[in-house]
Amino acid sequence: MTMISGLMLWRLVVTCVYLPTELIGKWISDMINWGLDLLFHLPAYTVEFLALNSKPLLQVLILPGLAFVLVFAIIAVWFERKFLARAMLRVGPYYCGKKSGVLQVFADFLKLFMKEIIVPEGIDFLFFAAMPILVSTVPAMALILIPFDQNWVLWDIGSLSMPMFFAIAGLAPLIPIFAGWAANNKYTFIGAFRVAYMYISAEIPLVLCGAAVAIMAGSFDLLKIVEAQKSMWFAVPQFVGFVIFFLGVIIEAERTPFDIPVAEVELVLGWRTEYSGILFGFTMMAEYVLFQAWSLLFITLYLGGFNGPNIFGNITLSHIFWLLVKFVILVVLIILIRCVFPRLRLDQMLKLGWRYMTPLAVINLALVLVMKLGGIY
Amino acid sequence: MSFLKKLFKPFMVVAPYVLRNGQTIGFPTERPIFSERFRGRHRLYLDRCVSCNTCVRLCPDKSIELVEVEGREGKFPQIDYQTCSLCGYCVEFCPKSALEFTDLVEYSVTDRSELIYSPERLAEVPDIKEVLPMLKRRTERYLTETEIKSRTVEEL
Amino acid sequence: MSEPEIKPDIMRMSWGPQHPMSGQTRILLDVDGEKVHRIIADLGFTHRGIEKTLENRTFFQGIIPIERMVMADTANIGLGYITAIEESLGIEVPERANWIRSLLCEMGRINSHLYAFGLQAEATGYFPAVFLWTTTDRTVLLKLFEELTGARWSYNFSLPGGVYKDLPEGFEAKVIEGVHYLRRRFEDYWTAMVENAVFEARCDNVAVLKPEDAIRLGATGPVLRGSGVALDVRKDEPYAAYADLDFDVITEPACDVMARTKVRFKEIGQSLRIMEQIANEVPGGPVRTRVPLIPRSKPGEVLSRVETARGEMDVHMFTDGGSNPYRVKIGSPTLRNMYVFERLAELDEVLMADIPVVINSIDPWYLDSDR
Amino acid sequence: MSGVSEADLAEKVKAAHPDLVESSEVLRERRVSVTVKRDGFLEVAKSLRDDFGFIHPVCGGAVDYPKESRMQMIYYLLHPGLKVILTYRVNLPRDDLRLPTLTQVWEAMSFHERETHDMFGIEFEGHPNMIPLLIPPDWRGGYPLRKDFKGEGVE
Repeated sequence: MTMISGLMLWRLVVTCVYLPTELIGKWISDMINWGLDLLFHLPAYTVEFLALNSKPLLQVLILPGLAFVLVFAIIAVWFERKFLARAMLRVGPYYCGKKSGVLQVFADFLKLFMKEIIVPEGIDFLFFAAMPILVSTVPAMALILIPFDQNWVLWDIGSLSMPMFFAIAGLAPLIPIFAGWAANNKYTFIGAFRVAYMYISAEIPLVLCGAAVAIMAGSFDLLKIVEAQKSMWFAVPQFVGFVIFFLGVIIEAERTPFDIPVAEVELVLGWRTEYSGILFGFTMMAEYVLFQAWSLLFITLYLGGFNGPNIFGNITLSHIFWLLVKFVILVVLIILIRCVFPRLRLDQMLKLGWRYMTPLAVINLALVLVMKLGGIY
Repeated sequence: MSFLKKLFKPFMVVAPYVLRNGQTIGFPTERPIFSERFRGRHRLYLDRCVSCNTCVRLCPDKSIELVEVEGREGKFPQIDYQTCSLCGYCVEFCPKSALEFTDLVEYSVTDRSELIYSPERLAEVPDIKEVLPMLKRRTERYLTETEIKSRTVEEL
Repeated sequence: MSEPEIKPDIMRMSWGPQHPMSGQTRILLDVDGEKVHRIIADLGFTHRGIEKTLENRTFFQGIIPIERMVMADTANIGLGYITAIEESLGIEVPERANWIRSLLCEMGRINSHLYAFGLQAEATGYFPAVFLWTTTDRTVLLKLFEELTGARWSYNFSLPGGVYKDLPEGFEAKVIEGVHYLRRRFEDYWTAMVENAVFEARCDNVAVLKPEDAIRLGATGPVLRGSGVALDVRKDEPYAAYADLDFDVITEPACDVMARTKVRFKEIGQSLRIMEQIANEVPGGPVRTRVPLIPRSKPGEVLSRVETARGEMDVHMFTDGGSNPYRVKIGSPTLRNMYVFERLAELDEVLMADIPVVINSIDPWYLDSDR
Repeated sequence: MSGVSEADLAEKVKAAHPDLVESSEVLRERRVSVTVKRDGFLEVAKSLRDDFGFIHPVCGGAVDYPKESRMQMIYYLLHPGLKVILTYRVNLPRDDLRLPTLTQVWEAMSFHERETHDMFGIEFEGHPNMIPLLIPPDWRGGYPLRKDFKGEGVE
């Protein structure tokens, strides 16, 4: 103990004993008053709160927000297992949930929840555990930019919406790289570098095609892009861009012809090898969130977003309906591709990315410029 | 353009497979019909066996042993299913054909010593309903034009 | 295992026994980035000392351990030992038994090749369609095995002196129906696998093994025939009923992984042709000659060769007059192919993502190489 | 393949190295057996490969004769053209089991030699990579396939 003089001792006693009691007393009384007041006015508060911002609350919780992401992840996992099972001439999850296996996904999540999280030695646990949570939430942020209807955009930042989407979705690949590095294991290390190779070669063609669509629509705002496609979807004039973006979606979502970072055959599970328990559950969910974000962008850019005949009377409802229909068809098609094609090698995928997709994206951009200046479209 | 053909042709061939229903059997509730030569668990006829020791000498895995049975004189084979590989020598070359195969395969146990079947246990074979209580149907597999179908033969 | 030393700035990856791709063995890869410099196969995880057990088993009892060496096609493996016993003891085999043995061998070959396709599809990236088609289509063959022999996998149906029992009545019609069904199925396999752009990209000119290298390194079976060398024991030294069955030996000039897959495809076509011939023209007559259950042998030695699905298996049996063989030397096809696999890293540039595809083009069965 | 070619093949091998080759006879159709003394082992092997065309190595193994206190090492070679298997043997006294390695002649024999070294204890001089093949690395026991093996390595 270092030497303390008498005066400091006295001052210490005063600060430690007298002041807190006086402060704490005032603080507790305020708490009590606030609680009583709230309790008394609670019904009025909630009603007023709900009335004021019911729509954003609905958006955040239900449609482009939390429920949409979770429900899609759950249904997609179940659907993919049943769908692939049929391609493999078998039945798929059968016993949970009366022969349809619907509860299988909940059973899996519960099992993962119960499982012990095995942490390898000599790693920084906080960094290691943060990655799976980040990898499943960051792509979900990109969803809020997708327009579901004229005024149904959660984060309406006008002409900044497409670049912001690319920024957030571009951030998503960084996290597996950190996760691979954090797990201190040879397989994850190589898996992490494969993620890096793959995403760089896939991002550039995507951004170029996005720019081409923006030029044709006249603005970077996703809402205006969708309105520009009222008469004709952009997939028709920009077919080259359409094909490249479709391949881009499969690459970004790490679906089968390109799920090279998580190649179970060689790398055990790529960057996800060292995760177990609920952390592994998050990485499993992350795969579907990224897939959802990119395919929704693909629909807004090329397949005319929420345009569609007004069949429900209420225009918003039918717009949302059309967007979800296109989304389901696209998801089924991409899952079907998983039944048919094996996995490409990394160098073949890079060759595809750099030698074919990037030049074609530039050509597509040139074509669009020619169309735009020539006034054809 | 052959590259594009190689992309779309497998797609068109494999994609319709998704519309078929599965060709697997739901095990505990369904059970296939086995052929009559099927090699399942043995059945011992105590009165036929003359304890001539042929099966003990012939068994490649040395899993048969002659054991006393109270109430009868002479020794009778006791089969240890931990090492028996169901090769069928004891059934084929028994001079009195006292051993034969049944079509019971579900004899997994939790405690290994239960796998050593005494002659009495070999003599009586439990009915399939006791072994598999959840069994509902016996199915038979047959080939159609493009897939293997299963047809319910016997509703239990 | 004292492993060979590692060169600087090269990472040694170990695809141990607990790796989704490696089966029951450990493969050490010296990897620089994605390029593989050196492959070291560390076998012996499933060594059960079969050659030692055979020395204290009688001739009849020895068939069971040998048939467990390769579970995929037990008929071919068991036949190697049985023909050796028959030759050394001078046992005559009736004509009909020979034909039934050939039928079993060919059904085992198709079963084993189907198993190889399943693993090959799984190795090129989880390719659910073909991987589980093979499992479903194998039930046709397993049903035929079960009807003929009573067991689905490890049926020891042939014995010194012939075969257990005769064909059940109506069996030939079932065989022909199975052959037609499998032929239709293989059109789908061909388009789904060989004519699949991504599968072709993964398999074309990968791990090329030139014919003179294949012979020099002692490759065998589809690996050798995939490099254009027509060596097939069924044609060179006909055993069972292969002398009077007409089929042709398949070779592919391309020498790469795709060629080996095509060789297996066409060999299945030939096996189906053989099965049809046997089902139509199997001669009548007895099925087994009386043989003492524990025969005594004459001093001497016999070397018998058999063409299994993975290659040529040689059984060299020395007998000293006792009821047990004195020494049985088994030349296993997988051990020879595993050496070729080790040298492939130097013969042709192999990437790390190719290793699973190359291993499965060689179709190893580690219980066979470890004996 | 007419039987004649095997007989004259055996004769030619005997004629080529009269002093080194102890015996070379035809066991059966397509089976030629050549037994060689230890010192001429490598030289005859090279000539078998180069001028007699046995370029396809099949496998290699040993047989233990404790009563005659000798061990016989056998290499199996296939002639791709004549489709004849030649068993190339050498007898070794049981107390001094040394043999020049044949990986210089047929590279594929390296696995078989490693296995024979594990099982019988024959020393192959000059083998590039002599580490145990089938035996676990921490094996302390004797050589399993020898006739006088009593299971020492197994606790």
